[in-house]
Amino acid sequence: MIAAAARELAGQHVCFVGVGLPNIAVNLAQRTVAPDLELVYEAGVFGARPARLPLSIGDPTIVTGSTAVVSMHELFAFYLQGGLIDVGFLGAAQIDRYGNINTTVIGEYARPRTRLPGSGGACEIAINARQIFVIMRQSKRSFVEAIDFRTSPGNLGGAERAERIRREQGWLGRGPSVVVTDLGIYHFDETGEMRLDALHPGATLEQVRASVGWVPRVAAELVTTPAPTAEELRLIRDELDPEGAYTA
Amino acid sequence: MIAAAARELAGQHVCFVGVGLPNIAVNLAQRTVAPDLELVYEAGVFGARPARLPLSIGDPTIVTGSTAVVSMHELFAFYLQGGLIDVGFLGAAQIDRYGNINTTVIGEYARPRTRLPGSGGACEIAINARQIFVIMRQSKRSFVEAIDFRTSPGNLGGAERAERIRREQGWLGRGPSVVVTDLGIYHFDETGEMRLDALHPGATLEQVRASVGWVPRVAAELVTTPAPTAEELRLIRDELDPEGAYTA
Amino acid sequence: MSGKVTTMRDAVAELVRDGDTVAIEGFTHLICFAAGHEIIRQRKRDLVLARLTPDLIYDQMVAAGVARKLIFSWLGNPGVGGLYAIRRRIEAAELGDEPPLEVEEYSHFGMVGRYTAGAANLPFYPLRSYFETDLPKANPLIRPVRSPYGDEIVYAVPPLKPDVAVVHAQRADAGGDAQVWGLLGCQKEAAFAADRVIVVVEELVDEAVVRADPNRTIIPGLIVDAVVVEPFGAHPSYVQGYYDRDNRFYRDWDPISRDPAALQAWLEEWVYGLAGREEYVARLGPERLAAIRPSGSAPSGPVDYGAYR
Amino acid sequence: MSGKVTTMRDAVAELVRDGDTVAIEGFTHLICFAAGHEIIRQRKRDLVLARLTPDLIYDQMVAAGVARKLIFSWLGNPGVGGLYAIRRRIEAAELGDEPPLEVEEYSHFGMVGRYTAGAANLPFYPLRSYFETDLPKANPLIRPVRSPYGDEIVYAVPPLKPDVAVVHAQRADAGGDAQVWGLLGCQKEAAFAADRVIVVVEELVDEAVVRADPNRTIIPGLIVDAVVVEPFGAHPSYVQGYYDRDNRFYRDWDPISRDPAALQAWLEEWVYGLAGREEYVARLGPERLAAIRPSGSAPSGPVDYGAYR
Repeated sequence: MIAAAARELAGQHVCFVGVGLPNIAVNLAQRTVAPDLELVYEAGVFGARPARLPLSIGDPTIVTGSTAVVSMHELFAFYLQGGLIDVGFLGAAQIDRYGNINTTVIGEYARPRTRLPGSGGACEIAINARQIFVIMRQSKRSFVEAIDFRTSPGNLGGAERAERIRREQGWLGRGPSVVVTDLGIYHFDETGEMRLDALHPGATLEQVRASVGWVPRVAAELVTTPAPTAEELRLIRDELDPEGAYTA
Repeated sequence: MIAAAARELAGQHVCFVGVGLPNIAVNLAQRTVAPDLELVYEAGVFGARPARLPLSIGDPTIVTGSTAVVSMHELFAFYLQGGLIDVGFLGAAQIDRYGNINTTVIGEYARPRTRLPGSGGACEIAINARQIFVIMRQSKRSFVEAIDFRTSPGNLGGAERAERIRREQGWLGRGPSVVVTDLGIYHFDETGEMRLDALHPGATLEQVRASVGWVPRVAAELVTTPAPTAEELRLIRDELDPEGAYTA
Repeated sequence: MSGKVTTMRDAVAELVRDGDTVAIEGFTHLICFAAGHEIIRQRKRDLVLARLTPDLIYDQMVAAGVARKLIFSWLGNPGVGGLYAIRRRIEAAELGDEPPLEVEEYSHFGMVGRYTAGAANLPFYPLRSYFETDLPKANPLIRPVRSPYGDEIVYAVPPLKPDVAVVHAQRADAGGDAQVWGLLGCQKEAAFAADRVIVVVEELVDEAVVRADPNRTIIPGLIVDAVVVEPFGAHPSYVQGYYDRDNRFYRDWDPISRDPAALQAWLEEWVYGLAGREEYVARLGPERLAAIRPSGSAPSGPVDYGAYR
Repeated sequence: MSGKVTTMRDAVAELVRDGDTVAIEGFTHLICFAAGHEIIRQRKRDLVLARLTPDLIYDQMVAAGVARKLIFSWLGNPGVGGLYAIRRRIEAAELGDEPPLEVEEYSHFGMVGRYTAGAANLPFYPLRSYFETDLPKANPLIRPVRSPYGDEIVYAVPPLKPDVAVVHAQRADAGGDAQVWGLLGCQKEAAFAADRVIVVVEELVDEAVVRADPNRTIIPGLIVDAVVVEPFGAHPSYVQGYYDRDNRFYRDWDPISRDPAALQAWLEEWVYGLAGREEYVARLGPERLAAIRPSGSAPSGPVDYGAYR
């Protein structure tokens, strides 16, 4: 899952790094398929070269040796809203078929069953980053027909409306382009809906169907994700996450 | 004139320094009556301690040894608009009896007889600094019944309207409080109009009346400005303006 | 510049009042736990706590009962999990008939914009966020505003002007001129927006040190009411160049936060039971402090401002 | 990061096009006269010149006929007097039947706000200025906007997105990561707002120098198209720590600017007649350069970012 997400970053240039799984995926990508990847941390760092994998996204290791450290105002206003971010990498608690994301509450907002972290920067990342990568584990509880709260807009009710609104409102973002889960890789088709394009080694279509709250579209030419290479595994296990904080 | 303007700064704390005569007056005040005066330069300096008198207001001597150097955005947004400036010190090409100031054009805006520098920061200084000191030479051409262009608002058409608008619009500034000229010192009375309160040594009421474009109000107890002290003159001539750029 | 140096106890006693809106800012970096603990110790009440990321410090403060409301944008223990003391005051099943903790919720840029508008005395701050989300419904203070140039709509957030802002910095002089390197977060904006400002530093330095490098000053003493010298005052958060983030503490917090009794015992041991940060640091012990020492030095190198006489 | 180092001639030839909106920013500090002169030499036409303070450089450029319009907030020779080449293109008596230079006029904060909105991709920037003045009448792009929180009105300015921004800096690496100390003006905002960015530096440094002090970086190479190494490229403006403002030059400009023939002769001698800045510096001569040397050094001192492995 982490290796697959990292590989999707090949060819990308400037990536906004989220807390959690995106953090390790992006750091793996910089060490493998995208050595020129510029890491942007919402904490106010451009061009980070973390010497170790930070647990949080505001670790001192992302500062030392970076290209530029700026205020959060500048980071959000000039880098993100100004349109310099190619890929915003987000996690999610719930996602729907159109890539709309909930990270706010499960249940009603006023009296939630589960209080989640909320937006952080996700809402403005979803709108202003040129494209959005999502990384999350999938289940009937996370891949749902209707999310309980829309924290970050995806393709709204479908591509047609989403594209019209992006155009009318002058959004720079084109919305979600990839979702990587523990079972496979999804891209978005012309209707704006998620489509399973690759299954990870060992995962089955049955598992996928049993962990999606709608009938998922599946690519005509469904492929199998190449297994993590020895080098990817070594980097993850020995260098990036020796204590298993992300991968245990 | 310069010494008189400097003395008016006694008791003030944070002063926004304008180009030209305000620059020398404020630097003199910091060396005499107001040693704790914090000089703020719109170029982005707080707590300047210029080792020499700068010709412009963006000289390297205002940076070295200062307390803080910030972007112009921060200077204008947080220091000025945020309400931290006690005194904004302005020059003027034309002023009316209510302290409204023109530094933009003489004649019509579209085809001016004389093109003046324009606002610079003066317009927002007039609105956001707690009070405004004006320093300028007076003549029938500069002290006029009606200014050709209102660059910086003073007491508008009188104190009543000015106070209402300041209250309604939430201005932090209370408007002009002192005008120092080559002939005397004016303050503003309860109607918002300029009143001559002191004549410089050697200046006469006749000279004043001959160089004001309206019938100027004169204080019942008109006093004579104390002559510049030997120390003030020494500071101006030897230290601040040895080449006579300001005082020739 | 007159001296403003005081103790944390006096600074909090004098400057933090019941009912105040308090912002202890710092984005992972420079979070002043020492000030939060002193506020708990002095049993302040009905505070409105503002922070982008409430982090462990507001979890502790909410658990201690100092807060009536939270203004925030991301509620979690970064890379670890939840802040359970706060969640217990929000989630339906935990609450029963108890009134919930009030929450007022934005995005990160929304919170930064709120402080910025507060600092700049603007009635609103416009940003490109919130379109087509449920956030403006959840928080009616997030409002659309039409551009005066064409029909474009953006969203706005209102100014936030805390009664008190606490800013932790590497160093300041006795007048409160504070300098920071590494992550800057939005402490500058929060401080300029606030009515009162407490600066807490690792080191008190001579004014000449500040004036030797004026571009590093993040806030001037002009807006500072108190300067507190409190080494390790940001632990378990960190101070660039001084000590590392204590990730072990963040991980260890998870089970404590989940268990109300464990949390109260922790507060007894580490907050109520101690006189202040000095005792806290002694209790951490030399091994723990050694573990968060940077692995080496990484000097910036000097630049020359030049003398101009 | 790939190298972007080139010559001023190539940078201007490739990146500045007739009709462009060009911002050579720098508030008294770091005004890149070298770029302005090269634009004159290459006889660019119909440029829209944006700067808070047009200063001598735009007086020279307007005199040379490169500009059709000026966007500004303060038009003068600071501490000396006027910019007469520009005034001759504005004042009625001088113009006769000639069409005037177009002008679009703001206040300083308005100009800063315009760049800020441009950099942040906002449709407008709100500020507390212009109330009860004639500026919104003179420039209808200054417009009122109502706060969505109550009835309060503030003014707004529209975004300014130059086609090209020129930023002079003390140092940058080959990728364009540029560092500045001393006055920052609004170069950062102008650069982020611009479509193309030329960075001009006193010194090219290794990337490691930049990365040793990331808080000093004002713009990242990410937004930079060309890096030009041009020592003394800001003369008669100055570079903090490198050379002083040449006030004599500013004073000497007054009679030249007043006299069209003298001004054209000056342009012949100092711009058209020279291949570039290197020849300009040689012509200034060692005495003149010695006169603008700082009177001493004023080192910042280093700070420690700490290594975290």
